[in-house]
Amino acid sequence: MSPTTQIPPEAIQRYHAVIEELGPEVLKQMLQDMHTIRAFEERAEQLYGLGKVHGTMHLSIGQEGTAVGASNALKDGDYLLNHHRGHGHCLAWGSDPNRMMAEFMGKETGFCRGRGGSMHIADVEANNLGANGIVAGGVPIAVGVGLSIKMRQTDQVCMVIFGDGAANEGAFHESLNMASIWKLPIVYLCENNQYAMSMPMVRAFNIEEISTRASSYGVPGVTVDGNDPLAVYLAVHEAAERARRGEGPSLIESKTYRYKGHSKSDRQAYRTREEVNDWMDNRDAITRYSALLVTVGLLSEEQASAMRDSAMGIIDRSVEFSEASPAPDVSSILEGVYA
Amino acid sequence: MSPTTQIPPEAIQRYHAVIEELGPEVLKQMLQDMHTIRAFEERAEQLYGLGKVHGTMHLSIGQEGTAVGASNALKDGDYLLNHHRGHGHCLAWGSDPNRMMAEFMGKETGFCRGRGGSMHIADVEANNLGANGIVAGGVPIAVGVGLSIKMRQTDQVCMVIFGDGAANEGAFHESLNMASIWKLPIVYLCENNQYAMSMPMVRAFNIEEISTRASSYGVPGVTVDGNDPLAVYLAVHEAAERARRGEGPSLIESKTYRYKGHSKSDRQAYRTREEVNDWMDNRDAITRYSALLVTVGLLSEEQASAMRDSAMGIIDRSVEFSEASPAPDVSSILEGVYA
Amino acid sequence: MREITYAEALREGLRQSMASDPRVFLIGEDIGIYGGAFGVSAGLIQEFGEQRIIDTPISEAGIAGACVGAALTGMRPVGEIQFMDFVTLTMEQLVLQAAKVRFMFGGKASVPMVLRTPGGSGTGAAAQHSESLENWFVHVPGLKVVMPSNAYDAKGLLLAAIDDDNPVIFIEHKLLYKTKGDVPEDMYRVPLGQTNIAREGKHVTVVATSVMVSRALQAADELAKEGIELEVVDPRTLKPLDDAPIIESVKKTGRALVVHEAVEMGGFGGEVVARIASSEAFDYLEAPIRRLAGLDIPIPYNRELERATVPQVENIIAEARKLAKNEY
Amino acid sequence: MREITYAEALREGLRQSMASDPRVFLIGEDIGIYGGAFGVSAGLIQEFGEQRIIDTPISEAGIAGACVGAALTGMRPVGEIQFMDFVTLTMEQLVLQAAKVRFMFGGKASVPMVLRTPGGSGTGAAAQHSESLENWFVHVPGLKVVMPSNAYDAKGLLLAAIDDDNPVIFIEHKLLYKTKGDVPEDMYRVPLGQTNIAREGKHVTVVATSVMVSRALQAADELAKEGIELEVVDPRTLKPLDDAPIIESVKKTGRALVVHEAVEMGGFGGEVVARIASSEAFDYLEAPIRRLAGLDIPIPYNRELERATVPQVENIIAEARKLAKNEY
Ligand SMILES: Cc1ncc(C[n+]2csc(CCOP(=O)(O)OP(=O)(O)O)c2C)c(N)n1
Ligand SMILES: Cc1ncc(C[n+]2csc(CCOP(=O)(O)OP(=O)(O)O)c2C)c(N)n1
Ligand SMILES: [Mg+2]
Ligand SMILES: [Mg+2]
Repeated sequence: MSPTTQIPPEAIQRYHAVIEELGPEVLKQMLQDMHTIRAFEERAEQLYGLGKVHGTMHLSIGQEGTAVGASNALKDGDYLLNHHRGHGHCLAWGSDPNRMMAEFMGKETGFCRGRGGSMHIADVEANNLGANGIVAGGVPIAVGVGLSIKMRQTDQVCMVIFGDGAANEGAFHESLNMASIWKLPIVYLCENNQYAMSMPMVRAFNIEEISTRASSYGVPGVTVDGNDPLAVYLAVHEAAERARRGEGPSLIESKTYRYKGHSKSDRQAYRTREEVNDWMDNRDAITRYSALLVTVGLLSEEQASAMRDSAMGIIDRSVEFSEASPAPDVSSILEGVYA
Repeated sequence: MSPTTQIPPEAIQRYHAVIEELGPEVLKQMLQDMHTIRAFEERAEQLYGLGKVHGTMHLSIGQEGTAVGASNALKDGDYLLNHHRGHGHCLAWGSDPNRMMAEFMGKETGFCRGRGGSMHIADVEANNLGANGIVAGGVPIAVGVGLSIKMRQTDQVCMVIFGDGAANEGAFHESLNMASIWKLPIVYLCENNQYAMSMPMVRAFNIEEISTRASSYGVPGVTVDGNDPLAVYLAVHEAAERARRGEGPSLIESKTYRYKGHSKSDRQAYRTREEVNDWMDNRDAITRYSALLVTVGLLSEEQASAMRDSAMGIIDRSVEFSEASPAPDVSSILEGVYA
Repeated sequence: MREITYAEALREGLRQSMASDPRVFLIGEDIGIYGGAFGVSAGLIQEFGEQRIIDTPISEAGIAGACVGAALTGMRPVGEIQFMDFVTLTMEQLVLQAAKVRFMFGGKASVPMVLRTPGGSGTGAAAQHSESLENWFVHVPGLKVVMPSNAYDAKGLLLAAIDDDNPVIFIEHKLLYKTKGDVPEDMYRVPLGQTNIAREGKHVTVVATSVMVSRALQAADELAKEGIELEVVDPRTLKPLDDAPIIESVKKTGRALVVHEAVEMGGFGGEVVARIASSEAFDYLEAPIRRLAGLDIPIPYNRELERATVPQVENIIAEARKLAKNEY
Repeated sequence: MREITYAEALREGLRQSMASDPRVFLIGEDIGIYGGAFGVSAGLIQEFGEQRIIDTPISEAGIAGACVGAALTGMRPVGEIQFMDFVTLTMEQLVLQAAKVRFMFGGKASVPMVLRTPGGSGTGAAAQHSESLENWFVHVPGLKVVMPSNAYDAKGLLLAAIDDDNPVIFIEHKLLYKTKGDVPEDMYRVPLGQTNIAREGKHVTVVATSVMVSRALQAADELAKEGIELEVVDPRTLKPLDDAPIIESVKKTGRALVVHEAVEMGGFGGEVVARIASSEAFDYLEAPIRRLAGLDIPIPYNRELERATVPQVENIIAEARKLAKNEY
């Protein structure tokens, strides 16, 4: 499907207000960021294949719309807690691709000095409190961030991103309940990509929509099209403003899909090629959003495709930066355990 | 309020069917059991005061209706998992008061040879898998019991009883979700006595009724008057039959009230004397149920009050039995750790 | 000097640090109007209000997570887990998050939190309310572990723990809450990582923790009558462990007995024995290094069984005497 | 004899016990069609179906609880926790329920369950996917703890663990899954609680667990060239610990080195050292008892740092040589 995809007029209607609100620069930057995320992930996979990185990685190709829509709905000073499939969230948050790639490649110049790797990238200066290798590991931490915001009386908000699988951990329940009784400024964003590793969401839940769980805590719950960055933006923005007004947390379910395997070694026997293709061909976030911007005349076909190239450029430079960076010195191994 | 309390005719109407179903003997035995539970608890408190038992204890005085209504809704062979405030559940299950009292007094003749005490009374032969000192500790265990029943293809049901406070533990969430997706034969009975130690239910939840949480798992959820043994019976019976039909778990919230402090040492600063008196004077389960049986002519005033005496007798004998029982021999201390 | 109880000393430490630092707050179950299961925070909610004395639902993992998140964002939370047994519900947050975040992030974040919890048996609370799990935490890089054995140390170590920029597991003992000791009124600190020689002696070094320190001191009084002088050593902080004074002591006495309430197998005693056995003190040993600790069974309910499960004064006397008399 | 991998040996053990005992079933995350994160259960769902190979939601406490409840009611569950780090989410069910239920109920119930989980570093999975927490479980009465170091033991110990009427924590190692060994096709057992002398030698006793056994054997090959003979001792079962062969060995060699991957402080090595130091072997010691184990830091992501965090063959060689040459 090409960027000339037809966008139904009512869609354009529906987005009129938000298009006005965000303005051309931001709207275009969002598309650029989606391209950058995809380029980062594709390169990460390639580097892994070349044996230039070890360990594992969780690619978010196909989920770029959620990352970009959500991040743009927040303000400087807000907090982010995310999860193992977090490269996209971090890039959308505005973190330096060079230091991200360097971390992925285990270099001293990486965000975590090469100690954390793909699953633990954090940009603490930017209030990105990090990805997490533990499913739902960041979810109870959000309670503390919310309490801290409340006690410090700032107007910050904490967005915690987790997967569909995480919504079945006990931590999800305890965290949402605590946030609900104390009206904490937290946006719970459940990135439902249909699978938890090999477990289909439909088998792991006896309900249709994860957002219905909001009713257990008396908080708003909505489900949005996670491959539509503007739909995600609107939902997160509303939840964030609600949180800033002191009205408490919200649960947002963002329905999307992961194109690649769960991690490095996944034969994907649990799903069909057709299912994957259907999402790639008919609901790809980048293709659709790009088409929207073209249709509303914010972007020419040429500019649209140029974005892909500049994304590649950004990633090329990040790899050069990383390869030129030193590995951590083994003599520094004991550093950074205690403050 | 005396046993001559007026029972509104519509109530009698409402219960016509169940009164027929259970028949006079069972209906009367239920009242007797409620008296026995209360007598057991009052004596337990007394013995504690006399320094004849150490440790702690959690009294269920005021909650007898739930224990008796629930147990009578199940069949021989069904399983029970309960919690720290469990004396009543165990007696209602039909376990020997002598061996319960002996356990409470730490004697070798107790259900657990004096090793468990008040918080760990179990009657394994009767499929009572025990009280639990950990809030929500038994809730995930129910999943395994349910799976085991399913794999062994019996028509058993597992009833797990826990408090309002337990419904905020992560284990509650994981257990209900697993039971819901596998349609396990489990009755989740939340005995909501309004407080978790000093935490009022209204402050620990941002919802009115705990039973609404059933919707997070796509299972039936109901709230019943926990001081009405017949209402509890009806709800548990329906849930149990549903479970036997292979239709999965249910969540029942039984609203009741604990008259005594949380445990031995509780100044009860978190609630008013008026609140306690209101429940004792106007909603006492024994008084109301006793009045119902008198009103429907199943019991004379005399028989009603005689039950209290025979309950005392049962408990007197259990104390005699326990005091005459030997304490565990210290030389046997290493027994029973490994099978 | 003024005598107050261990619980009062803790309360005074909490009150003083909250009064002097707005970043400090308490969070846990029944710590407000109830005052905490053992009364440690009694009265503090009246003084500091619900915003800083936070009663939680029964959600231990949530409490731990709340501490981690608040600590990461500029606060200094003091969490309470009502009984040490319930830390089993917080291990993911404490061990995989609190302890590792700083290292995983390349040293760019810190988690200045204290988690208070009462351990130990002796109250008839049976197997699920009587555990001593300190060695689990000693095994975790990134955590510090403190176990005060008296009222003075309780206040001083608590204030030092709250000052510390790392996650500190602060383990109190149920049987010590009501014990009294001299406690200064000022905000003094007992630095973390300093072993204390609780009593000097020349025949046997007894390394003891928490409630076992007082039992070891009683044993020392008794044995002194027989002319056997015990040197009682209290690490106070288990991690980091200041082992130099322990090794020095063993070099002096040539005999070592390690005493704790926790189950012997896999316990902290093994660490102490290993530190001694691999140190220069090895050459001074005149007898095998002995451990005296909890039996390898859950804590029984029955009073006599419970007492027989963990070391008592008479057991320490017997063991130390055998060591002193070369009966090993 | 037939050579198969450690993972294949485990799979064969699982298949044979499921085929021969309808009470046995598997429960865990992604163990069905996915075959388990490390492929151990690959193909079993085709053979035994969804009723006996149960894929769960991501609910580790629920998995542990499911095992406890099923074991209490006549089944013999084999649970899998995808990475050992995640046992932090199951400690309440394993430690307060599975381990204690029998004792708390006066010996009237039993919990015949096995919990399989892969521990260890070396795969670049960083701090939250590389832990070695075995000593936590060694410290818990009521549990048994098994750590097979080779394919033969993996199958034999697994079958013995499934036969056992107690909760058994069965700790595999990620780096061993692909290692091969001779494995009989029949349903043989390696009894729990039997230490194995992996190699005889007269100069230094090296007690090693899991992946460290093979590293110790490699070190022994190297040192043999220098005329230093290591006796490599593999406990196989950490709890209950068969310490007699360890003590006998040290009486023979007079020198002991304990090697494990887990963090040294608070680790299993302390237990082994303490058993030796308090035994009759004490009088035969010609050198301090040494431990060689993981650094007191979380496992780093970077490959070189990760490698430097835990003992490697060259480290074992260096330590053993120093011991043999009385350089301690
Ligand atoms: C507590 C815990 N359990 C299991 C795992 C292994 N694991 C890593 S990601 C994953 C699937 C997570 O699914 P989901 O939450 O939907 O996120 P997604 O991977 O789909 O983005 C699993 C099982 C883990 N890291 N932590
Ligand atoms: C995991 C855990 N947390 C805390 C406690 C301490 N505790 C015992 S009972 C209790 C209150 C339980 O409230 P609820 O579940 O409503 O039962 P109730 O006591 O009201 O019958 C608490 C906090 C515990 N035993 N276990
Ligand atoms: Mg998912
Ligand atoms: Mg309650």
